[in-house]
Amino acid sequence: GGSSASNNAAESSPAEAEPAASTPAAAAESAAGEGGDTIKVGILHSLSGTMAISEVSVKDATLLAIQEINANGGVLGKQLEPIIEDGASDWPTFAEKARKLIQQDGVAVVFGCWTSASRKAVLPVFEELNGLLFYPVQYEGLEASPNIFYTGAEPTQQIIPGVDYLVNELGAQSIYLLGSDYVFPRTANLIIKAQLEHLGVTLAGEEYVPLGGTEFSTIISKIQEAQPDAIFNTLNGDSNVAFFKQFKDAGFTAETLPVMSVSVAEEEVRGIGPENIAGHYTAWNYYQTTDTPENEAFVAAYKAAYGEDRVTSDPIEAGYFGVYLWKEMVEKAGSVAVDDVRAAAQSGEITFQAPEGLVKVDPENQHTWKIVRIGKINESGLIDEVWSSGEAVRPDPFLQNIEWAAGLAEGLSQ
Amino acid sequence: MLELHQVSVNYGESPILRDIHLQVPSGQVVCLMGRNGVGKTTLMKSIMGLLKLRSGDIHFEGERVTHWRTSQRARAGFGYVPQGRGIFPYLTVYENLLMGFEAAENMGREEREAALEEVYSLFPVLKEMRHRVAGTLSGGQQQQLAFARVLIRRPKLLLLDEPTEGIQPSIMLEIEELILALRERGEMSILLVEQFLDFALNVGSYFYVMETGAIVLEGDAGNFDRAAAREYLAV
Amino acid sequence: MDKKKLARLIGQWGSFTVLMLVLLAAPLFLSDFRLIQLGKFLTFAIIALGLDLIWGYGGMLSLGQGLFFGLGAYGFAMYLKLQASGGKLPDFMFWSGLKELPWFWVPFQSPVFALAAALLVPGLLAGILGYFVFRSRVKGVYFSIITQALTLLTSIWFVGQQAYTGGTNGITNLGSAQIFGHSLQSPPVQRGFYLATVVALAGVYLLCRWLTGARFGRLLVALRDNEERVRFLGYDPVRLKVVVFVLSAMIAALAGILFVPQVGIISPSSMGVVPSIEMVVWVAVGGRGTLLGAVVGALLVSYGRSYFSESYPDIWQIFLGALFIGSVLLFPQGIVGSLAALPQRVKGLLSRRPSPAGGEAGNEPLIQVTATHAEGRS
Amino acid sequence: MDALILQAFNGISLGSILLLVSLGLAFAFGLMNVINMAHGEFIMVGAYVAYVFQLLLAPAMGGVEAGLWFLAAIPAAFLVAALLGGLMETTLVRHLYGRPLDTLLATWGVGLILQQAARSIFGAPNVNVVSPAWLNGGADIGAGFLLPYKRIFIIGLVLLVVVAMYLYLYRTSQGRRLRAVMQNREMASCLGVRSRWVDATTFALGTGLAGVAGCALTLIGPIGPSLGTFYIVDAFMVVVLGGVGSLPGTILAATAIGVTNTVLELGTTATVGKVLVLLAVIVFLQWKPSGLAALQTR
Amino acid sequence: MPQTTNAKAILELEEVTVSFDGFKALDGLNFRMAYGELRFVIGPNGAGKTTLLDVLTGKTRPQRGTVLFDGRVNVTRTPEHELVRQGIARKFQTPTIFPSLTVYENLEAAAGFREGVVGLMGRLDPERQERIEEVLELVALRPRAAVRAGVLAHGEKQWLEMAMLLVQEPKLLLLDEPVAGMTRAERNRTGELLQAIASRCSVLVVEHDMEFVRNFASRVTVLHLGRLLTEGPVAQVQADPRVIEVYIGRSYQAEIAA
Ligand SMILES: Nc1ncnc2c1ncn2[C@@H]1O[C@H](COP(=O)(O)OP(=O)(O)OP(=O)(O)O)[C@@H](O)[C@H]1O
Ligand SMILES: Nc1ncnc2c1ncn2[C@@H]1O[C@H](COP(=O)(O)OP(=O)(O)OP(=O)(O)O)[C@@H](O)[C@H]1O
Ligand SMILES: NC(N)=O
Ligand SMILES: [Mg+2]
Ligand SMILES: [Mg+2]
Repeated sequence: GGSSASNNAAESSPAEAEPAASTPAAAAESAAGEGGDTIKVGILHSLSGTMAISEVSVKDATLLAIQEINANGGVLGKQLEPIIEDGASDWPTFAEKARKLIQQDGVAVVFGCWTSASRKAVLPVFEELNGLLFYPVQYEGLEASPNIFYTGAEPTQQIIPGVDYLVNELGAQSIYLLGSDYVFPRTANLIIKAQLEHLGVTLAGEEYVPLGGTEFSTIISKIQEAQPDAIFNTLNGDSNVAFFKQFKDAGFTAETLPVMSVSVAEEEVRGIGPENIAGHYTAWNYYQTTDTPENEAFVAAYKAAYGEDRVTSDPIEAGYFGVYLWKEMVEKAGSVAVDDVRAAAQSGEITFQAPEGLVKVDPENQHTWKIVRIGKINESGLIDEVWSSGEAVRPDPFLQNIEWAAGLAEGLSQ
Repeated sequence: MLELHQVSVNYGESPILRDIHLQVPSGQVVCLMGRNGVGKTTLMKSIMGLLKLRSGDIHFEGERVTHWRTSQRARAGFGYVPQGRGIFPYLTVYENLLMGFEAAENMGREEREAALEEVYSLFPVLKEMRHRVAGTLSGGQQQQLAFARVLIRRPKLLLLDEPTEGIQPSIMLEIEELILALRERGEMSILLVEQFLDFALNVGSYFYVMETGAIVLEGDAGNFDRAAAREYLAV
Repeated sequence: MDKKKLARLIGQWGSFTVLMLVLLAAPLFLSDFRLIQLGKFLTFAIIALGLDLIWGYGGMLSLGQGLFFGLGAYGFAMYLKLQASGGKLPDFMFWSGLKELPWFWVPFQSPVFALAAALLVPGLLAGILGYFVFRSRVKGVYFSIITQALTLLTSIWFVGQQAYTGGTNGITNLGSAQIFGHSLQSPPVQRGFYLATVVALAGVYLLCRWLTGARFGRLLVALRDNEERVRFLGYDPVRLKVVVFVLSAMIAALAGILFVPQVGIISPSSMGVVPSIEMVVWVAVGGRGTLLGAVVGALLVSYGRSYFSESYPDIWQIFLGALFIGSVLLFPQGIVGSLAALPQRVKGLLSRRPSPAGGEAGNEPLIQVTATHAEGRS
Repeated sequence: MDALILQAFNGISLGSILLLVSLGLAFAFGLMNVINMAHGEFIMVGAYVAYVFQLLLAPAMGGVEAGLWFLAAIPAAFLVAALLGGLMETTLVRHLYGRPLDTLLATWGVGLILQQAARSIFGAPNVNVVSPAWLNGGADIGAGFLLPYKRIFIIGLVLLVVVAMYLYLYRTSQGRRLRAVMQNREMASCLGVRSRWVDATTFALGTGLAGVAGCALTLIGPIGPSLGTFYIVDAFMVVVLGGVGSLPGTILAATAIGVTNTVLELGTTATVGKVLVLLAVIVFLQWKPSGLAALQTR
Repeated sequence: MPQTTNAKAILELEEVTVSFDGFKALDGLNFRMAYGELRFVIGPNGAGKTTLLDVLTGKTRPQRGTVLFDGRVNVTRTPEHELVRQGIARKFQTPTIFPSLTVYENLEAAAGFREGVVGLMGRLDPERQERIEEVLELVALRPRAAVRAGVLAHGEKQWLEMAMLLVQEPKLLLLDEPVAGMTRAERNRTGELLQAIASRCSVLVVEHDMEFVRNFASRVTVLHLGRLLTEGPVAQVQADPRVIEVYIGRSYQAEIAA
């Protein structure tokens, strides 16, 4: 797929012709665009520290896409040369490495970051140096940087439908919010609370656990006292493992108290143990089980590259197709220069037949149009789709088209 | 019993002991004297294996022990009361004493109990305080403990570095008597560092005087030049 | 005679002078990225100097330097953030649901206030904590753990107060702040901060050198050796310790102030437990009690870290770990400490130096794990 | 009432977990003056031992559910971690006695290496250890409250370990020897103790205990390369609050922190609870500057 | 506050009791010492001598009793370092010095004890420097002045510690077994030194060496079980049968008689 933008290089011009924001970036672009027969691309994920458990696989997926592209002739006839840097689960390190990739290595684009905190840390660097970041993970929205393409979901494509599902399909009248103590869960919950109010659903409680926290006995007691109908879970990372193990031990099942998670994908399920989480729900845009020919090929390729026992997941998939989206843009622009690439995206014609289905880059906010899928975790550790939006949902990171969020979005956005 | 040949020891670059020849014949009490800082303690530590020799050899019962580890020497029969006591402050007095049996693998239970009673009678305060944590004892009590702990296993060679320091006169007398008795029985060889000349002359059978890392005077009870010794010991 | 004096002077000041000259000239030959990176490492070197003062000389192992560094950085970042927001509410306050600027943020609109607060708040905190801690004779590891607990507590607290502190994200996106009419990120401003850092490093180094060279410094060492004896010589150890603790805290805060504009972000992860331990590692690698060692250690470890992670992004931690182990085994007194002792050691080796055989090692327990063990029996 | 019992149980349970992760550290730290920054990584090693046992031995031992492999994994985790610890002692720590800070540095390095090694061997993502079927569920105390068997199991395991440790330290000659070496290594060897051997075994015991902790923690927590980092700071807090080198103090401190944390968290939030506990530790150390049960000599 | 019946007492203890977990190291001790006195305290191991010094320096706070120094300082209520500034200096039983500093620096540290942090940034005033030189001479450590104190031999450390106190010119000098580990010649020198010092300040010496005590003491206090057993001139004390029984030992007494 993805032929719509191929070889449409007519309007492209050399990077130097554009009034670039700063000289180093221009130098970088010239290095990347003209120097040699390769194009340098950066990969920036946590390969060490607590976030490595999630991010290493996304790096793998990104590399897979790069290899595929190279095997098929590269981009603009040039091979992609990946430069990998470790953000080490530390936000200032992310910022420094981003700077290094752009200024020192002169990469044309960076694929990377997982946590919103790391994205917020690198954002000013990308804007200052006019770099380009492809961000592959769902997040809390309220952001649209001209230097970032968001290939994961924003709230209307994941969180809001997730809450809707709990209320409409499972009939939850009282919902407990549980999250890690950082920006994504806190902001997501602000949105959810407005939504609950709109839906007339009771907020049974709201709890945050320090990132990496592994002790849930007291919180589970509190949940027990609150007696909610469902839990909306924005925990991230290792805490999920501890929570689901201890949740089950306290006697809860998916039947008595379902949990909707937005940061638990196939890989996390394996760490938690399917026996501990089967029956609970997730909201994503992609599952390994998603039934498309592209996905079949992708899963096969991923397993062939990294081992039969590996699983794919939404962020892995987003990390994968992000490279292809960029390729589409570059080929449409006929240049890897950031401004050209952005201009290509603004054409509104950038699409790619991704494993999750056709994704399209929104020309206004540089997020992707995505199908929303609610899934139910099964005994084998995979996730079965139980509900789907059917067609791709238009990204709306500032919740502008959602009535009940009007006051909220005003306050939240600038 | 114990022989040192041309033993030299350095601390860092500074030589502390130079070409020491010294013998402790079986069953004898040999006294080592010398002013502060001449290297007596250093010599004791070297014999015990706590310091490596720069050169020279140490023989014990005819065997070359120069490269033996400290614990090996202890097991071979070396017993050491260091200057500054070296008790285990958080063990009880009783446990400290039991540590004395470490090197005495072949002592039977009864034998051990008898030995315990023996030191208790020598140092009654230890019996009284046997359940106290040793670090809370007074200075002299700790010194008694260190002494008792070594005696208890009846070492073949006893190295005493100023064992009477801080001990009350009456107990010093008992220690003196004990050393004399041991000498009488001839079953233990003793190398004693002692500042009390009278005490040393009383119990010793052979004498060495050190001066800045070297032996400068020696002799047995008969031919030892006491006047010269006093000279060396004066500042 | 004169020659000797000159040689001594070179020995004492030579490496420092050379280092300073190289650092001042760095903008001429380093790329923009490397220069900013070096600037960051130099702020680390400043922290290391303060830590060396309190730990290498005074024997108090503070695991709270990250906290003081962080507070300094936050203080200045608050000013920059307000600047960058151009009169509007800072972005993170918006998305945390705040409607107006919290009262304690208001005075940070003034750069003078912000700088003063960034220096004084950490100093004050160290003073209060130090007073109580030292007064109740908390020592050794207990001191280390208390400072660590305070660090942990503050970083958790900062994460939890997202509306006021930016939460885990910290304070970032300072790009549009203006310094003397130039954008924060413009090369002249960045260069200015770099040079300011070099100057600050030199200043702190000279200050520490002066302090440790004076009798005050020797009293610090005396405190490390035997605090009881110091007390029974008629000094009030509490006062002496508080003074160095406050000083080292303010040095760390100064480093924080210089860190923020160059790196462009401060977050709780930079002021937590792990960075505080890494600060100790810098000093240990370079050599405790040798001020130059602190600087060298901070630079070397930071460069090692950066080099390894650039060269082997997947497994660089193995190399970094090996670096620590290697430096401990090869340079028991730290790199600078061991190099300084090298001539002597070579001489010693030539004369077949014996070494103490037993486990009894140096008589300076840096952490007096059981303070009572070491204590003299009165 | 039931809620109260549950909360008390939660406190004790958290205390037992804290105790489990800090016992090994207390060993190395309190007895040997060695600050083992790699302690958390030895916990991780224990957890991965359980994982490997599940992968390789569970089929042969009546299947994953039967959990026999898990019972076997506990001593195995002890042995593996102890062996690794012994190796580390003889090759590295040995050269650093009396230089506690250097041990900090070196063991910090070892920790980094172990973490990365785990990532390279087992992959970066978390792995799962399925708990034995007989540890699922819990004792019903009415009103829908359950005391999870896994937590009861951990409490029992901790009790067992503590008793064993006590007996070893205070009732065997090996234990006395160990304490003697730690208090005065030179003198102990003068009395004939082979202090090298004692050092190696002591250190190995400490890391072995960390291994046991890791194995037990697979029941309730994540298993990944950075597992150790979650527990290390808490473990230090416990050891120091208890008074370095004091077994009863460590027990008391772990329980106190566990119960306090649970109570405070119930009234506030997890974050505030944690902050308050840390504050309490700081204030407490003001009052008792050498921990809860500091050893007294003069 | 105890009534100061004798204005000339530099030290006055009344009913001082110190107990450790019920064990009474000092048990209602009454003790007085006059200005300019060179007082010896003897007694069996564990009698409470070191504990007495601990009380006088504020290291141990008694459960009961009052301690008055110089007719005005309430010792039990004064911080340790303040007591030193008031003029009580103490030598510990095991030599306590700063091993990382040189001998000279040790003395310098001792000499600056009245200065604040700011003062410590400057040089030591010449007067005190002179005093250090004087004391170095006195204790014969002059050739060792630049040596790291950690490498000194035991006896040298003893001397160094004493020197550190001397540069402080205290009013009351407390010495715990100062001649332990010294040769007789050195003991005599120390004794003479003490007598010389006693002209300028009061000295309280704890010692076990009876020969040393006989040679240099005039008035001797004997402690036993934390109480005052007897007090008086040397000859009288060492003839006291109780002292012989608990402390000196019979045969020794016989030896002396012979
Ligand atoms: N650790 C050390 N490093 C360097 N030199 C040392 C060390 N220990 C002792 N010395 C030096 O070695 C010399 C001999 O010391 P040693 O302790 O053996 O003397 P000594 O004869 O036992 O004296 P004393 O009668 O005072 O106990 C002294 O000059 C001392 O300065
Ligand atoms: N912290 C403590 N805990 C328990 N007992 C103690 C403590 N400190 C001292 N003691 C006891 O108090 C008694 C008096 O001790 P002190 O050190 O004052 O004796 P001393 O007269 O100095 O003896 P020595 O002549 O042996 O130095 C001793 O029996 C000692 O064991
Ligand atoms: N965007 C997230 N999951 O932090
Ligand atoms: Mg000696
Ligand atoms: Mg005493």
